This record gives sequence, structure tokens and C-alpha cells, in this order.
Amino acid sequence: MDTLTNKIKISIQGVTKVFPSKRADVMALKNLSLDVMDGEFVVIVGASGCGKTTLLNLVAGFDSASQGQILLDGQPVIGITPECGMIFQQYALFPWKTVQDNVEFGLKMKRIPKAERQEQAARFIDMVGLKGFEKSFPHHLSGGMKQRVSIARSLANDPKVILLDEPFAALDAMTRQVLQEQLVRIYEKHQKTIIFITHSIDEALLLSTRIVVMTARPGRILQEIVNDLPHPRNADVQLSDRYMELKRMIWVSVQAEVMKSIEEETV
Amino acid sequence: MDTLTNKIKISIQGVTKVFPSKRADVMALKNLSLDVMDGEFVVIVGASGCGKTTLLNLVAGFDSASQGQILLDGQPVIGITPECGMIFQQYALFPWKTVQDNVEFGLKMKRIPKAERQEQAARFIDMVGLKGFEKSFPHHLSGGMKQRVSIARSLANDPKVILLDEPFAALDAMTRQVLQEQLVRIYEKHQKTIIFITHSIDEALLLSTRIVVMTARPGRILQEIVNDLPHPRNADVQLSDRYMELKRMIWVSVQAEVMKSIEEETV
Amino acid sequence: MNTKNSSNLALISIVSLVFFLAAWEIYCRMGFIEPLFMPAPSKILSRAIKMLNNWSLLGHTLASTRRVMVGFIVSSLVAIPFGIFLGSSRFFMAVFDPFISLLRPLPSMSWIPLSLLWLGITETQKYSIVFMGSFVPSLLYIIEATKNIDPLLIRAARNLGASEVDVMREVILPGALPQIIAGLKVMLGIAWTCVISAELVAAREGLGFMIMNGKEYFQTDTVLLGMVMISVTVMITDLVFRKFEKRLLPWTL
Amino acid sequence: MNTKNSSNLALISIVSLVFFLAAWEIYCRMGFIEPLFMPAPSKILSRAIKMLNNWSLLGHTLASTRRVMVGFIVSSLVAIPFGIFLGSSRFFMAVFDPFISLLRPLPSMSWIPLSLLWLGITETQKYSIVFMGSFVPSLLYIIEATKNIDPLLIRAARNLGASEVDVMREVILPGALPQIIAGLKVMLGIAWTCVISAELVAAREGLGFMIMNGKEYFQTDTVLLGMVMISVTVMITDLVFRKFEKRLLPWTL
Amino acid sequence: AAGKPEKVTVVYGGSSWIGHYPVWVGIEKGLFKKRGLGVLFQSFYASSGRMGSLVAGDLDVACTGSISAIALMAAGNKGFMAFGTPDSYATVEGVIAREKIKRLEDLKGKKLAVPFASSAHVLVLDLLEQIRLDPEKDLTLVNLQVNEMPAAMASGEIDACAAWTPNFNMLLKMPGNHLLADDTQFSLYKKYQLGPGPDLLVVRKEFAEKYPNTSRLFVEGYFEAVDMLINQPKESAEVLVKLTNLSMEDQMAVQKDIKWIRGAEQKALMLQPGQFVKGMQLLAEFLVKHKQIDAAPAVKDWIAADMVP
Ligand SMILES: Nc1ncnc2c1ncn2[C@@H]1O[C@H](COP(=O)(O)OP(=O)(O)OP(=O)(O)O)[C@@H](O)[C@H]1O
Ligand SMILES: Nc1ncnc2c1ncn2[C@@H]1O[C@H](COP(=O)(O)OP(=O)(O)OP(=O)(O)O)[C@@H](O)[C@H]1O
Ligand SMILES: [Mg+2]
Ligand SMILES: [Mg+2]
Repeated sequence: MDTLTNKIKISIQGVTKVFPSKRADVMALKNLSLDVMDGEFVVIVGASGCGKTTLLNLVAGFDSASQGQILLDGQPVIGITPECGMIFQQYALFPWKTVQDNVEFGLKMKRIPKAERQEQAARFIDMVGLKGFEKSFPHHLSGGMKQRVSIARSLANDPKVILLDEPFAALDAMTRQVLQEQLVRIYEKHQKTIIFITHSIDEALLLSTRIVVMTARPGRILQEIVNDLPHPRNADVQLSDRYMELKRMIWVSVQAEVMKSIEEETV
Repeated sequence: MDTLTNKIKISIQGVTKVFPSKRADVMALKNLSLDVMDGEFVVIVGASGCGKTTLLNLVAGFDSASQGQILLDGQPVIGITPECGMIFQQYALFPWKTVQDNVEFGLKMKRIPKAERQEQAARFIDMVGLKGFEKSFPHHLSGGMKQRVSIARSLANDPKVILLDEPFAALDAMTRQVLQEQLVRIYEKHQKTIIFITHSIDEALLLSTRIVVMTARPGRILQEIVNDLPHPRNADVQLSDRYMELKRMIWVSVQAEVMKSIEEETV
Repeated sequence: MNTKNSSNLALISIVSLVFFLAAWEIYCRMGFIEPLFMPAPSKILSRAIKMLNNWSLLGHTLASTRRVMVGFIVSSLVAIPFGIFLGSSRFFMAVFDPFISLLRPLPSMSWIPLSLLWLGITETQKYSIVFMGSFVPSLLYIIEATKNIDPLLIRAARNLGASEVDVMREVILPGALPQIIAGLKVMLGIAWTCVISAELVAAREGLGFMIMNGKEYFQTDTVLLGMVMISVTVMITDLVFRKFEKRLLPWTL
Repeated sequence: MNTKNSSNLALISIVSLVFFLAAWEIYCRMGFIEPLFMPAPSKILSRAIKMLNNWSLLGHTLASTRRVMVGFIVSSLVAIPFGIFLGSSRFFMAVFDPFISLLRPLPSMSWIPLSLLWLGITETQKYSIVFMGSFVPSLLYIIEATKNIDPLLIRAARNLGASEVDVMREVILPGALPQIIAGLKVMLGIAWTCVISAELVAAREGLGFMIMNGKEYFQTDTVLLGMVMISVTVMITDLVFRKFEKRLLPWTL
Repeated sequence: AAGKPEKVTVVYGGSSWIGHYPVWVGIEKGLFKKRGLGVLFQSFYASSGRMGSLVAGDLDVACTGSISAIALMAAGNKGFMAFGTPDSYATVEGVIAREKIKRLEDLKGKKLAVPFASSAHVLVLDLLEQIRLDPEKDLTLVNLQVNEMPAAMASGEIDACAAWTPNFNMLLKMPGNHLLADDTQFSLYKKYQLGPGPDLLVVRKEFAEKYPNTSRLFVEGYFEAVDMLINQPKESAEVLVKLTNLSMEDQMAVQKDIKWIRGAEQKALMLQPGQFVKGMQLLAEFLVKHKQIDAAPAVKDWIAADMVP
């Protein structure tokens, strides 16, 4: 894609993450390395429990690696960094704030004056198609609308990188599709770097510029696939041969890893 | 399929369901008619909120229709009937009972002696691949394992009809696939009549003998498609032309209804 | 539940209450029970009218209400900031934990002897009983509320650039508010218990005094009237509090 | 939280308690405070040893514990079946609702005058105070627990052929049990409050009597010792209850 | 000529107050035992608790302050009867003040502790009326039990208090305290030699009717103990210190101030209608005047004539 440059935005270097526990320590990630270029849309797929969320938490600075390091624009990530905006599956909206106030939150933290942040928030609320809902509390919105608020909130804060952890998993298939299309539009317009986690291979193919398949726990990179499907990725593309080929390829490698982890679970 | 006979098992005749409410009454179903043959595997798809769960609740006798009637083997369904075993998305296992006791529950209600019901339960626990977990409490099981217990519990009660309301929606894609295969195996072996609700067109195509598409609310039947894909519906079948054709066909009709309901939501 | 159904249920409740009162009245009139042990409702009513006329009923009720309010408000004002602080600092929680554990099981009543020694028979002593009785439980509620905040929300706030202090003000306080208020509602009930205790032992006004004094003069009707007044006053405070709660928590509507 | 971290926190708690006791002791020894108002911890300890030697400390503690247990057990035995019944019948809930609403706000203390009139200064009177103080709140907890049962579980049971009675026994009772037990744990604390109240006003033994009597003889150390004993005894009862709880609810482990 | 007792155990409600000395002496000196009776001495702080227990059936006989008895009569309870009065006292109950308060008039604006609904309360109301002070406005009455008064006086929390023995004696001994007024200044005492709360012996009506022999034997034993208190004060005091926790010296002093009333004198006081009963009636009317009870009962209706010795 034309927005891709050759600058490395995020560099994950030999990261290992161990969770200490009373019984036995859990090694979630083992010596994982991955570079994400500026403007890439990387989708990570992998079996449940393979360490995807853990990896994203490390990038956002919520947690620190047991070994190895993560560089953002060449600087090691130490604490929580607002430069990596996170979008959670459970939306994580502030229930006591209206849509408007939720979207303004990041700007308020930057101590931007009221008038200015109102204006900016309004722009992003409009962008995600929620004009008219500014005064609503999250409680009154449907799942899809909540996730749109959460996207607007993140965008309003203008992060360089957006991290999404199965953002659409809780939505029904149809709402999900609408949001996927909106996300692609935003990505194309704002030239963000995106790391996106999903369980759905279709979703991965629909959105990504590159797909990363992780192994079963402890998570490492199993395979990387550059997604060269043409845009827009409409129904025609989804029924094309290249799509089928890519899907089969990913299917096979994910399948093997899933079997490993399911066997582990049931035995 | 060879298990299909020409006997009508369930006959839904001109059913309307209105939920009274303080503001405005909600009409969930409107004059819906549908016949399900003995041994059919009917999958119902439709936009969120179109009344699928409502319909299933009427069939199981949890609720009664505002107009019209439902016949099971020619007899009107009046109260809750154990002849239609229901499998819920949220599993609905009794948390205070072990796997064994959960599976035995229906038999205990029939006052079958302890020894006999232990033996029967063991058979079904084995069938869903949970041998060795008899003494576990649901709390300790993964989502996929819980849903398997719930299936075993229903089967042990030997219902004529099994109703499933998005049973696999809460599971990750990989676990879901394993359970889909198990369900097909059980269906083929035990010759049950099945009504299955899902949001996933892939799931519908993988499982059904017939697919019913519902309209947006108030729910009616929009389209019925006989699923003539060959068995087993492995990866090859899923990448076949006929599969693509059916998928596209359903996609288009569901899409239109979804758009109606999403527009309604956001406006 | 639809409207018709719920008004039906209210009707059942009213019928049931009326029936009970009538049965009680008749039972007493028939002389099955000594008025000393259980006076008829009509006796209680006439006592109420008498005490309303000389303003003493209102006086007792207001005295108790004032004590509850002062003790409760002071204890909330201390408990809320302190509870939020303890709930968000594991170190200070550990420092104060042994004292909280020791104070928690102590009924407000058990402070009466000590408070009498320290403060004498003053209004402050009454307030202190209400304070001691409601402070520790309030504190525990508030600590709990603070700890129960979804850590995801804290993460989200930090991820959007909030500092530790911002998180405290913007996330922990409003996030814990519904539970804090629910806790305070319970505490208000406990505060009433405390005040009645305090008044039973050394007081010259208040509903607790009224029922204790009624007992001294074998006026069982005064005792029962006092109890009814406690019920009614608590119910009214509760109602007022609930109105207030809705105002404070618009997003939960 | 890992093991090392949590043992660190326990250490902080212990250090904090020891430090506080030492400061208190030194403050008293320096004569900054009159022993009448606040005796040193060592004084309280020596009082404890004295009272342990003549068994009176144990006697008071056992007297109170016995009263709590009898009142509490009787009230639970009545409240559990009645609460489950009311929680599953909307009609009878409506019938009893006005009485529950009226009785709910009444502190156990307010029953003291009436119970003295009815029962005199007997052990039964003490039990009745504990009963009245813990019955209505227990009942409310149990009704709430019964109503909170996931209706999906009831549907599932009916769908598997359970009758109404089966549902009551197989679903409602075990389903409400964790919440019932949590409620009873709270009630046990309330029962302690009640017994101390009852003993402060009219008793010859028990921890409530001990602190009231200590105050009369200006033995502030006895007062404080009594309070410490209440704390410790409640904590021990709580611990025992928790063990018992784990036994009853194996599936929540 | 007395028959055998129908019931061998009598439950008696008492306290450390002087009115209960005869029963205590009777028990300790075996005066009931030799009549085949066992007497169970149950302690109560306040008369009201004792009277409540009596009519609830937990006690058979009790001695009570007459305020409680009158209140119970006013409440319409017919479950008990009076059959005598053991003593007349006037100097073991009174108002004690700190140094700075010289006269009753100095109480204005001060805090005066008194157990509400007691004889001391009645005394205080009467004294205040005599000097025209309004108990609601001119000073603060603090509702306090007598056993808590020493602490409250010591801490300076109250300026004066109204109490009875044995706390009365303890309070008087505390440095800086002095007597302001005692029952001799009570208006009815000045006219009729009647204190604000004379002691009254009461019996549960059902008990008296069902067990006439037991009742009579108890009365006999009781007044023998009264005689012993008069004739052998020292021996009596030796057993009484166990009840009162006073020193031997204080105990003797308390007893000196009491005028015991012998069995033979009871008829004149209690019957047709009797001096004492007339006084009680006046007291009842006094209580009505001070809004402590609603209406005055006819006291003579509550006399158990059969039991008066
Ligand atoms: N805080 C924690 N403490 C202990 N173990 C943890 C913690 N967080 C995650 N783990 C473990 O680390 C492993 C990886 O977890 P993670 O949540 O990253 O998986 P995931 O790939 O996101 O799974 P899913 O697809 O189900 O979301 C799991 O085995 C999990 O149990
Ligand atoms: N008990 C009820 N009271 C009032 N309205 C109800 C009730 N149950 C369902 N509805 C309404 O009826 C409509 C259909 O609901 P239903 O749950 O059957 O939809 P659904 O097709 O199962 O949706 P989903 O795919 O989201 O599960 C919805 O608009 C819903 O709000
Ligand atoms: Mg995850
Ligand atoms: Mg549904």
C-alpha cells in the first residue's frame, strides 16, 4: 500500500514474558521478535491463550517484559504510553460520562481548553456516525455504538499507533462488518500504524496489510503473510481465488496450533 | 439426507408474538409459519433482534404466542415440554453440580434409579469426550467443555427435538469448529430433529439440511434454502463453488435485512 | 412486570395490612390480651394524637434525626476520602488493616461506656456513638467500592494520558460512587441503630429515650408508638436519600 | 498478587500494629494521659491475666457467645425456609411486604423495652433481642438471594423435566446458598451487636455486662479488655464460619 | 395454725436498695428456711424491670419503689397487689451537689442528673416547683442511672445529682460534694411524712390466690427479719455488706437512718384505707400533675388485705 514507508515504528526484540504463579509459572511469550513498519496494518491470529493479549499489553506499556525489549520509534517503551492508543473488546467506556465527555477525555488530560476539545470531539463523533448521540450515556448504546465511541475516543487523542484486541468479537456478524469497513476507512485516511488481534481469519484477510500467525503457548511467531488482496475488499474479493488460497494457507497453520492447545486442555 | 422422513415434527402456524411494554408494545414475530420435518437440521439466521430467540422460546414452551399456535407431533405446545431439549448460549449448567450430576439431572427428574442414571450419564459424557471430568464442577471447565456438558445433559434426557440458540457464539473459532463436528456426528447417529440459531453463515452452511432466513423485526420467514452440500463438509467442500454460491445468496438476503435493522438503530 | 400487575400487588399489601390491624384491634378489644403487654392500635393512635398535640412526638423525632444526621455526615466526610485513599494504596491499606479489623466487629453500643468516660453525657457523646458505629463500616464499603473499580477503566484512562491523580479524580471517584452511595444508604440504617442505642442509656429526648421512658411508666402504647416512629422516620430518610441518589448518579438511570 | 508480595503486606501490618501498641504504652508511661481515660496496653494485659485466672473472662465470653449462637441459629432456621418461600411467591411477598418494611428499620435495641416487658430479665429475653435483630435482615437477604437466581437455570431445569417443587429443591435452594451464607455471615456480626446491646442494659454476665460494669467501677482497663474480647471473639466466630462455608459450597472453590 | 406451704420456692425481685434488706437478712439468717421456704433473690437495677417481671410471672414477690407501682396501676394492670411497706426513710436519698452550688436556687443554668421515672425524679420535680424553677428551661436535667453518677460527678460532667443509697453514700463521701436536699424537704413529707418513693411490698395476684399458705409464711418470715434488723443491727449489717458492697461502717450508718415498720403496724397503714395508702393516692395525683402518668389510679383497689399481717 502507498502509505507504507520503510520506517520501523515498533520493534519487538526477543521478548519473553513469564507470569509467576503459586503452582507453576506460566510462560506466555518466548523470545518473540517482530517489527512493525510505519503505516502497516498488522493482524495477529493464533490459538486462544497463546499470548496475543499479553503481547499487546507489553506494547502499550501496561506490563513489562521479563526479557527483551520493545522500541517505539527507536525508544524503549517503559511505562504506559498514550502514543499507543488501545481499543478493548469490552469498550472500556466511562459509564458516568456522556459520549461527548468520553471522547473528550484524552484531550482533557492534555489540558486542552474546553471549547477546543468540544470541537475536536464533535469531529470524531461525526466521523464514526454518532452525531446526535453526544449527550447519551454509554449505558443506552448498543454494543456496536459503544465500540464506535471507543474508537472515536482513541482517535481524538491522536495516537501514532492503534492497538485493537479483538475489538469486534462481542458484536454480531452484521454490526461487525459495518465497523470493519469504518475502521479500514479511518486507517486509509489517517495513516495510523495498527496492530489488530482477531480469532477470525476472514477478518484478518479483510483488514490487514500483513498477517502474523502465532504458535500455541508459549507464543512465538509461526508465520508472516503479506496480504496482497486488492482494495476495496468487497464480496467479489472475498470470493476470489487468491482469497481462498490465503485463507486455506492460514487455516492450515492455525489449525495445527489450535489442535495442540485443545489437546492440552482436554487431557 | 437419508434420515429425513416426510413426517412433520414441528408445525409453527401463523404465530405472532407481542411483548407489552410501558412505552410501546414490541412486536417480535408477525404471522410466522414454518414446518420442520422429522430428522431435519434447520438453521435459522437473521439480523440481531429479529425474533429468533423468541421463536425458539415459543417452541420450547417457555412463553406463549399472542396469536397462532405451535404443534409438536400434531399436539399444541402448551407448557414447558422436556421433549424439546434446549441448549443455551450461556450453557445454563448448574454450578453446584458436578459434570456427572449435571448430566444426570433430567434422568433424576424422571425418578430413574441412581445406578441406571449413572451408567447412562457416563455414556453421554464419554460421547462428548469428557471422560475423566465427571467429578469436576462447571466452574473449572473451559467454555467449550461447558457447552459439551450441556449437550450431554440434553442428550441424556433423550428429547425428540433439540433447540440450540447460538450455542457456539461465545466460543473461539477453533473450539467452535470442534464442537460443530461433534454436533454433526451426534445428529447423524441419533436422528434427532434440530433447530439451530446462528449469526454465522458459514456455520449455517456447515451444519444444516435447510437454512431459514428471517426478516428484520417483526420476524417473518424471508427465504428458505435447502442445503445440498455433500458430507463431510470438510475444507474442500468449504472452498467449493457450490458453497460459495450458497454463501453469496444467503449473504445478500441477510445483508439487506441487517441494513434495515442497523439503520433503525443508529437513527 | 407490567403496571396492572404491580398495582395489584400493592393492593394485596394494603389489604393485608388493614386486615392485620383490624384483627389486632378486635383481639385486644375482646380482652384476650392485657393492654400492658400489647395495647390496641387505637390506643397507640390516641397516644400519638396526645403527643402530637404537645409537640413532644415531633421533638423526640427531630432530636434523633439531628443526631443521626450529624454523626452520619461527619463520618461520611471522613470515610469517603480516607476510604478512597486506602482502597488505592496497598501499602497504607496494610498499615491500617489491623486497626480496621479490630474495630470492625465492635458494635456501636460497646463504645457507650468509653464515650461516657471521655465525653460525658453531652450531645457530642451521642454524635460520637453514631460516628463510631458508622465510620468503620462506611470505610470498609468505600475501600471495597474503590477496589471493585474495573481495572480496565483505569488502564483505559492511563492509556489516554491520565496521571495517577487524574485517575483518582476522573475514574476512581465517579466509578466507585454508585457503590459508595449504596453503602452509605446501608450506613444510614446503622446510624439509626446507633442513635437509638445512645438514647436508651443516657438521654432526655429522642425516640430511644421515648421508648425507654415509656417502658419505665409501663406505657406500652408509648413504646410501640416510638417504634413505629423509628420505622416511619427511617423510611422517610431512605426516600429522601433515594431522590438524592438519582440526582447524583444520572448515568445509572 | 504473588506469595512474596502478600507476605510483605502481612509484615507491614504486623509492624504497624506493634509500633502502635509501643507508642501507646510509652505515651501512657510518660504520664501524658490519665489511666482513667486510657490505660496502657500492659495494664489491659495484666487485667486480662487476672480475669483469665479466675475464669471470669472466659465466663463472660462464653455467655455472650452462647446467646449469639442460640438467637442466630433460631433466627436462621426460621428465616431460610420462610425467605425462600416468600422469594418465590409474589403473592405472599405482597402479603408480608408491609410488615417486613415496618420491621426492617427497627434496631434490635428498640426491642429491649418491649422484650423486657414480655419476657423479663431472662435468658429468653436476650435470645429474643438477638432473634429480632437478626431475623428481618436475614429474611431480606434470603428473599434477595432467592430472587437473584439466574432465571435461565430455572428454565433449564424445567426444560429437563423438573416440576415446581423440584426447581425449589434442586435449583433455588442450592443456587441461593452462596448468597444466603454470605448474608448469614453479615447477620452473625449483627447478632453480636444485638447481644452486646441486650447485655449493656440488663444482664449479670456477658461481655456487654463486663464493659458496663467495668465503667461503673472506673476500671477503664476492663472496659477496653471487654472491647478487645468482643473483637477477638467475633473474628474467631467469623473464621469458624468461613471454614464451615467452604464445606457447604464445594463448587465455589 | 399455718398449713404447710403449697409451693416451697418463692422468687423475689430485689436490688441493693434498703427495701430489700429484710429479705436478704431472712435468707442469710435462715428465717425462711425454718418455715420450709426457699427464697430466690433476683437482682434488678430498676423498679420498673422488677415490676415488669412480676406481672410477666417471673417473680412472685417483690419490693418496689411506689412510683413504678403507681405507673403500673395507671397502665391498668391488675396482675399484682400490695401488702405492706417495710420502711420509712428520708435521709438516704437526696440531691448532692458540688461545692460551688450552695443552695437549690444555684442550680439554675446547671446540669442536674437524675434517673428519670424514679423517686429521685419526683423529688427533683417537687423541689424545683417549690423554688419556682422550670425543669425544661431553667436548668438541664440529665437522665442518668444512679450507678453512673459517681463517674459523672468525678469527671465534672454534671454539677449535681439526685441519688439514693448506696450510691448516695458513695457520692457524699467524694471530696467536694455536699448534700443540697433530701426527702425531708419533699412537700408531701412535710405534710404527711411521706417520701417521694416509699417502698412497697407487692405480690403477684395469681400467686397470692393460689398459694395462701406460702404467702402467709413468707410474710411471717419477712417481718421476723424486720424485727431482727431493729434488734440486732450489727449482725444484720454483717450479712448485708455482701449485698451492698459498702464498708461495715457505712452500712451501719445507712441502717441508722432507716425507720423500720414492724408487722404489727402494717394494718393501720395499709387498710381502710390507711395512712400510707392515702399518701400513695396523693403521690399518684402529684404524678398526674407533673405529666408523668395520664390519670391517677385508685390505689386502694390494689391492696391484698389477706396478706397484710
Ligand atoms: N495476569 C496474568 N497472570 C497469570 N497468567 C496470565 C496472566 N495474563 C495472562 N496469563 C496467561 O498467559 C497466557 C496467555 O494469555 P493471553 O491473554 O495473552 O492469551 P490470548 O492469546 O490473548 O488469548 P485469547 O485469544 O483467549 O484472548 C494464558 O495462558 C493466560 O492464562
Ligand atoms: N421479554 C421481553 N420483553 C420485551 N421485549 C422483548 C422481550 N424479549 C425480546 N424482546 C424484544 O423482541 C425482539 C426480538 O428479540 P429476540 O431476543 O427474539 O431477538 P434475536 O433474534 O434472538 O436477537 P439476537 O440475535 O440479538 O439474539 C427484540 O426487539 C427484543 O428487544
Ligand atoms: Mg486475549
Ligand atoms: Mg437471541
